[in-house]
Amino acid sequence: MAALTEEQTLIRDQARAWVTEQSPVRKFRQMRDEKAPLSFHADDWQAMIDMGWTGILVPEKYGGSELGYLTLGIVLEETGRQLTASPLLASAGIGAAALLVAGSDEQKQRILPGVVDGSNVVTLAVEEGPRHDPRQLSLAAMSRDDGLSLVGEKTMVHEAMAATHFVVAVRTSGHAGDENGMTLVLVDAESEGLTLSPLSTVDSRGYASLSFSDVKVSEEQILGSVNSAYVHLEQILDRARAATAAEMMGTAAQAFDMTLEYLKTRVQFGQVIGSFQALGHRAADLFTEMELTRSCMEGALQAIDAGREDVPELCSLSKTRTGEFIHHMSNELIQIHGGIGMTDEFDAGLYLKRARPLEAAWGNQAFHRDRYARLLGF
Amino acid sequence: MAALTEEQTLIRDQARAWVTEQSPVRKFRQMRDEKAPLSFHADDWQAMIDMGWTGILVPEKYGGSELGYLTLGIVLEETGRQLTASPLLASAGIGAAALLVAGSDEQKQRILPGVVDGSNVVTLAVEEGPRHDPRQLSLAAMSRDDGLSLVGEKTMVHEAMAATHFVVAVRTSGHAGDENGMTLVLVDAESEGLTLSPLSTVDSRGYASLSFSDVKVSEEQILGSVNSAYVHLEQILDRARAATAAEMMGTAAQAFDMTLEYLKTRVQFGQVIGSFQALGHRAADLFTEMELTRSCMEGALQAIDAGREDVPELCSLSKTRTGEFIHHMSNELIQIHGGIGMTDEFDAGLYLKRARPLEAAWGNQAFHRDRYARLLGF
Amino acid sequence: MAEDLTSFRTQVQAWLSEHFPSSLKSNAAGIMEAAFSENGLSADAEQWRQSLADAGYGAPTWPKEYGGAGLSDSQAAVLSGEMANVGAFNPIPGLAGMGVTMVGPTVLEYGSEDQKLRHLPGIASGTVRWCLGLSEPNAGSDLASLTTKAQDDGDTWIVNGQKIWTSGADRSQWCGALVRTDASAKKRDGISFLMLKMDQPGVRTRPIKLIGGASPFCETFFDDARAEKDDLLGPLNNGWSVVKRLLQHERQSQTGAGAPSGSGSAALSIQDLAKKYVGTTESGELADADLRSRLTSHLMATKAHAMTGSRIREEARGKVEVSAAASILKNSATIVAQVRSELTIEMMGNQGLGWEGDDFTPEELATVRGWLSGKAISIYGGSFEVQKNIISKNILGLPETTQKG
Amino acid sequence: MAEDLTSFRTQVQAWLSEHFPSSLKSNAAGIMEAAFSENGLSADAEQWRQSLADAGYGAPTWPKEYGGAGLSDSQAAVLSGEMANVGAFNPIPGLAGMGVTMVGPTVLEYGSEDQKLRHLPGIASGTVRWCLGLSEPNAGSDLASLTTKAQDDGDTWIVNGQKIWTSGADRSQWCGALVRTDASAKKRDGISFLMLKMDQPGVRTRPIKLIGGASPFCETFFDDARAEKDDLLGPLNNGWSVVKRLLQHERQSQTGAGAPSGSGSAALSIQDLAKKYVGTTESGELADADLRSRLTSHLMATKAHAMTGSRIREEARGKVEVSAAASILKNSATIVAQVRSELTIEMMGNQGLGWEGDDFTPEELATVRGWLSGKAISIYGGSFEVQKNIISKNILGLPETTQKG
Repeated sequence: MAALTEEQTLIRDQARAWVTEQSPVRKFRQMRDEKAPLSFHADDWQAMIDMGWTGILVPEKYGGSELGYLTLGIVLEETGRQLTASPLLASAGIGAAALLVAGSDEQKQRILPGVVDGSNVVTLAVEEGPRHDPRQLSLAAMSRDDGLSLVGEKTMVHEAMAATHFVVAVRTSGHAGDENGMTLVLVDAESEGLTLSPLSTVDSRGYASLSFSDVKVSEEQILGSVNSAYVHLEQILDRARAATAAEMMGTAAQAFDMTLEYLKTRVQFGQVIGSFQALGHRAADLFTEMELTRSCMEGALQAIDAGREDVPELCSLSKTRTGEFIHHMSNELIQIHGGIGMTDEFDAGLYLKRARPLEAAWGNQAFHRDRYARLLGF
Repeated sequence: MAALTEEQTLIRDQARAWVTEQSPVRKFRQMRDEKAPLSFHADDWQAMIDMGWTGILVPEKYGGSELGYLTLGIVLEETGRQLTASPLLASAGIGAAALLVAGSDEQKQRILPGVVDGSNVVTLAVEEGPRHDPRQLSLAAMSRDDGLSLVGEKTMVHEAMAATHFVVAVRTSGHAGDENGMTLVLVDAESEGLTLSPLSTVDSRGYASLSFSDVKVSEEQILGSVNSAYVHLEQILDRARAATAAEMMGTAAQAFDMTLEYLKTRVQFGQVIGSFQALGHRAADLFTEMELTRSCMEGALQAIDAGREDVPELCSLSKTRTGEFIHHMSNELIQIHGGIGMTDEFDAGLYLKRARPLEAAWGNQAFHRDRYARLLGF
Repeated sequence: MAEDLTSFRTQVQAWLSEHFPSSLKSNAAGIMEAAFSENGLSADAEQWRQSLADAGYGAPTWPKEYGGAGLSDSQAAVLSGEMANVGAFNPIPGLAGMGVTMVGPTVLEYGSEDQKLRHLPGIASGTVRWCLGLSEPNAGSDLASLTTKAQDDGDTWIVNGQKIWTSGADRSQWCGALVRTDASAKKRDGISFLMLKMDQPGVRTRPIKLIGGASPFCETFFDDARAEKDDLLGPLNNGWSVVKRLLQHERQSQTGAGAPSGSGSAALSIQDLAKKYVGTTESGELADADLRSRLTSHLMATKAHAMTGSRIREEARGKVEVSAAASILKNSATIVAQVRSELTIEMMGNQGLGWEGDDFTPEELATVRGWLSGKAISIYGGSFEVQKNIISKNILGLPETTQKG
Repeated sequence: MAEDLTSFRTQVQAWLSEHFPSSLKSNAAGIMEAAFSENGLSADAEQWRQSLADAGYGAPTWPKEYGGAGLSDSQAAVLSGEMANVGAFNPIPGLAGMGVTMVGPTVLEYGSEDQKLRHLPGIASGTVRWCLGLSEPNAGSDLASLTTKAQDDGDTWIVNGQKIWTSGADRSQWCGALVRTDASAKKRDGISFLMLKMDQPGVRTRPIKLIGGASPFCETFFDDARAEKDDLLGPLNNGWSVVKRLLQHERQSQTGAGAPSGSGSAALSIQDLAKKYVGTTESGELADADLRSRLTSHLMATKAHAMTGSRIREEARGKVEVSAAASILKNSATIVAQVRSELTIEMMGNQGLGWEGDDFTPEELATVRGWLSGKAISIYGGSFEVQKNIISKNILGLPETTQKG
C-alpha cells in the first residue's frame, strides 16, 4: 500500500468498515437474486454520496473535495473487495473524469455539482463492437442547424440504466479506424430517439446497449472541439483504466484473502492444505504477483494526480498487470477451493464472474501490451 | 515411444548401448577441452558409419537401407542423450535429405553412396543473418557460360569443417525476401574462392561461416531447377527440423533423467529433495510436457515417412514443442541441481549450452508458432 | 474371425431394420431430453428401449444371463457402427445413470451371483437408474476420510451421514455408497461399498446449483436409511479396493479433450471463430498478434494431446493393462479444455460476457456457461493436484510425501 | 540539520580536490582490474586508497576508532554523491572482499571490543581481504546441516572440513567460517562463527570453474587448520544467529534487478537491441510479433519490480526494520534478470550463441556469459524455492511443512 496521508488513511478505514458492515458481498448476491432493475441498492448509493465519495475527483468550486485519483482508488479497492454495486466507478470516477478532461467551465458547473450530490449520474459510452477499440467509432453525428443529430449504437455502457447523462464518443467526420473526426457529446438520458436495452451479463452488473435514432444534440452539449476528441478520449480512457484497475485490485485481493484463509483452515489428508508445499508455493507466487501489481496500480493513479507525462504507459501497465493478476487469482480461487468453489451458494464464483468483464473493460491485457509496446516505440 | 518395428527396436537398443558405452557425454567433454578441430572424434564417426547409420535415409540403390526418418530419429535421440558429436545429423540426415528432395538421379548416384560410406560429408548452408529466415537470401549467383558464379556469405553452417560438399541456397534472381529466384547448388568444399572460418559457439559444436568469392559452379551442380528452389528448400528444412527435434528430444530427455535421479538421491533438510511436493509437482509437469512433446516429435517423422500432406504443420509443431521443452527442461536441470549444476565439471551446463543453439536451429519457437498459424490460415 | 463379424454384421442390420423406429433417427438429444422431462420417453422410444433390452444390446458386452448380449469387443464395435449408420442411438446407458458405465462393471467384478442377478438386468434394460455416493463435504480429494457410517442392526444396515456431488441422485432408484463400517480401523480400512434404495424415508436429496447454473449434482442425506444385508458389494471393510476400481473407470472416461464447449458439429474452429470476432490484417493474420501467439500455442497443445492419445493407443494395442500415461492425459485434457474456454471468451470480447437474453447468440451464452462449468474438470475425477501427485509418485517413483488434492 | 550537511559537503569537496588524483577519474573498472592483476594498484590508486583510509572514508559509517569516519547515513550519502560528482570511486569495499559489506557489520554487532580493534581497521583500510566459509557440498540451502568442525585443543581451535562457494578465498587473508563446535547438539545449535587466517598450512583453496567460465568461487579445504581462541565471533554454539544476520545483509544486496548483463552505460535498451537484431515492420513494430509480446511482458515486469522497490522504500521511510516484502523482491529481481538474459540471446539469434572469437561482438559474448552465470541468481543467497518457503511461512503464515531449498 502506498504511503498514505492521514486523510487517505481515514477514508480507507471508513470505506473498509462501511463495505464490510453495510454492503458485504452477500448484499451483492441478494441484489443479483432479486434481479434489481438498477443492479445496485439505492441505499448503498446514497450512503456513498453521503460519505462524500462522489466528490473525490471534483474540484471544490464544483462541490467536490478534489482529493484525487489515488484517493478514489483507495475507495474503489474497498468496494471491489465486496463487489459492492453502485455507479461510483462509472459516474463519480469515469463520468466525472470525462467532464474534467474535456468539459468547459460552464459544462462542469452545469453537471458536476449534480454528480457530487447524486442527482446526476454520468457515464461513458464508447464501445461499439465486441472488443475495445476507441478508433473504431462509427456512430454518426450529422450537422444540424443548432448542433448534431446522432444515429447508431453503443454497447456495454456501464450503469446506463441509472444514468442521467451519457458522454458519447461520436464520429463527426472520417471513417471507423481514423483518429481524426471524433467528437465527444453529452447526451441527456431522456433524449428523444434514445433507447436503452439492459444487458444480462455474467457479472450481474448494470450495463446496457444504447440505440440512437436521430438524437438531437445542441452545441452546448459538445465537450471540447468538434473532430478532434481523440486526445481527450484517450485521456479519459486512461483514467477509466486506472480507476478500474483499483477496483480490480480490491476484487483480486479479496480473492487472495479468501484463498489464504481456506488454505489455513481446510483439512485434507489430516493436515490443513496450506501445509502442502506445492500449495504454499502457489500462494507465495500469488502474493508476489499481488504486491508487484499493487505497485503498478497505485503508481498509475499517482501519476495522474501528479500530471506526469508517462500516464499512458502507466495506465496500460496497470490495466495489464491487474488483468493478469485477477485472471490468475480468480482461477486459483476456484481451483484451490475445489468442489465447494464450484457451487453457486459459495462466493468464489461471483469473483470469477466479475473478473473477466473487468479484464475486458477499456482494453484487455493483449490490447494494453500492444499499446505499451507502441508507447515505448517498438 | 512410438510402436516400433522389430528392426527399429534393435537399432534403438544398439544405439543406446553404443552411445552409453563408447561415446558418453564425457567423451564430448574431452573433445571440447581438447578443442578438437573437427569438433568430433573420427573413431566415433567411423563407428556410426560401420553401424550403418549414415545410410538410414538413403535408398538401397544408392547404398543405403532406406529405413526412413523415424528410424533416423531413434538414433539421433540416443546420440542427443550423450551429446555425441559427429556429422550424423548434418550429413546423413539433412545433407542426404537435401539430395533426396532436390537432386536428380545422376546427382544422387554421384553423391549418396559416399554419404553412406562416409567419404562424402554433405551439409546445408542456408543462414545469412542472425535469425533463421529462408526467404532472406542474398548470396548472389551470377550466370556464367557454363554455370554460376557465387559471391556472398553463409553462416552457422553445421559441421562445415568436415564437409566435402555444401548444399547452398543462392539467389539467382529477385531480392532478399522474395520466395522466387532461389536456386540450390552443390558446392565442392575444395572450390576455389571458398573460405571457411570456424565459429566458437557456446555448445562446442562444429559450425563455420563460409565466404564465397567468385566460386564457380557448373550446371551439373545445380539441384533442381533454377529460380524455383523455395519449395524444395522448405521440404529440406522441414526434414532438418524434424530430425533436429529428435536429437533435441534425446538431449532433453537425458536432462530429465539426470534431474529425476538427482531428486531421488540428493538429501536436504533430512529428506531426499524429490519428496518435497513442490519439486514433485514440477517433475510431474516436466514429465507431462516430455510425453506430449515426444508424440509431436515422432508424429512429424512418421508423417514424412508416410508422405503425408501435413508435414509442414507437423514439423513446425515438433520444432516448437521440442524447443519449448528443452528450454524449460534445461533451465530446470540447472535450478534443481542448485550450486553443483553451475559448475563446469558437472554435466548440466553442457546440456544447457546445447539447448539454445538447437532451439535457434532452422527457426526457433516463435518462428514456428508464426509459421504454424499461417499454415492453419490465421 | 473376419467371417464371424461379417455374419454378425448382417444379423445386426436385419435386427435394426426390424426394430429401430425411423421416427427416432438421429435424435439422440431429443430422446434424452424427453426421458428426463415430465413426459418421459415417447412411445416409439420406449418400444426401442425395450427392443434393445430384449436383445441385450443396452449393455451388449455383459453376459446374457445378466441382461447383456455376451458380445465380444469387436462385435460390440460392429453393433455401434451399424447403429450409427442408421442414425440409431442407445439410450440405456443414459437412462441407467451411473449403472452401465460405473456400477455394472464393478458388480460384474465384485458381486455375488445373487447380486448380479438382482441388479444387472435392471441396469441393462435402462429401467433402474443408479447414482454413486462417494464424496462428502469433508472428504473430497481425501476420499478415505469419509464419515457416513453403516451399522449392522442384525437384519439391515442403518446408514447415517451426508454425501455430496451425487450426480443424478434426485432421479435415481438406487445408490452405490461408500460407507464406514468399522470406525476403529485405519482410514482406508473399515470402509465398505453398500447398495441401497433411494426411495425410502431415510434418504433425502437436494440439487446443487453451480456457478454455471443448474447441475446434475445433489447433496444426499442419509438419516437412518436402510440397506439390505446382502447388498454389501465386495468384502466387508474392504470397499477401498472397489472404489479404486470405480475411479479408474471414471478417469478413463475423462482423458479426451472433449468437444469445444457450446459448439455443435457445425461450429467454427476456434481459429475461424477468432477471425470472426477479432478480424484479420491485410495479409490474413489475426489482427490481435498477442492473442494469435497464445491461440497457436493452444492449438499446438491440442494437437500434442491428440497425438499422445493416438500414440498411447498404438503402444497399448493388444495389451490389456491401462497405460501408465493415462494420468498425463487427464491433466493435459484439462488444460486443453480450460484454455480453449478462456481463449474463446477472450476473443468474443463483450459478446463473451453474457449470462442470458437475446443480446447474445446461443453459442456465445453456451461458451460462457461452458467456461464456468469447465472449471470443474480440474477438480473432479482426480484433481489437477492429485494427478500430479500420482505422476510424481506412481510413475516417476519419487518418494511419498504429504499429499494434497 | 540541512546546515550541517551543507558544511559537511563543502568539507568533502575540499578534501576531494586535495586528495583525489585526477588520473583515476571515472575509472572504477580499471582500478579494480589492476588491483586483482599481478601488478596490484597503481601508485596513484594506492595513494588514493591510503587517503580514503586515513579519512575513514573506506567504510565511512563505521566508528572512527575502528577505521571509519563515524558518518551518519545522510553524511555518507553526501560523501558518495560528491565522489560521484568528481568521478571518484571507493575501491576499499572491493579490496576487502566480504569485509566491508558482510563481515564488518557483523563484527560491529557481535564482536568484542578486542575483536573490533583487531579486525575492523584492516577491512576499513582495504588492506585485509576477507572471504566467508558458509556452504558445504552437502549443506547448500540446508546450511544448518554443515559438518566442518572446530575442536578446542586448549590453545587454539583445530578446524577440519570443506567449504564450497567461498568467493575470493584464493585471494583472501582471512575467512569467517561457520563451524560445528558441538556435534551432539541439534542441527542449528552447536554451530559457531570462527575467524581464521587463510595463509597457513592447514588451508587449501581450489578455484571453481563455472558454466559461464572462470569464477570468483573456490572450494576451501581445512585440514587441521588453526584459529585463535579469541577469534570466535558471538557466543559459542550460537553461530546460527550470526549467520542469519549475515544472510540478511546478503539478501538485501540482491533485491535490485541489476544492470543488463554485458551492457555498459552506453548499451542500448533491450527494445532497441531487439529492433537492431530483429528489425521492424513498416509501422515500426518489432518484426517478430511473438517476441514483441513476451518482450513487453518482460518490460512490464521490470517496471513493476522497480515500482515495488520505490513503493517499499517510501513505505519504510523512517522505519528501521527491513520490510517484509524484501523476500518478494529477491525472486522478482531474479525473474527480471534471468528473463532479460533469455530474451536477449533469443533476439540475437545466431549472434547470441557465441563463446569466444571475433565473429561475435564483445557485447554479444558478454550476453552469453551473463546468461549462463545469471542462472546462479536463483540458486545463491536464498534459492528461488527457499524464498517461496519464506514467503509462504513467514509472510503468509501458512503452517510449516517439509521445506526444500
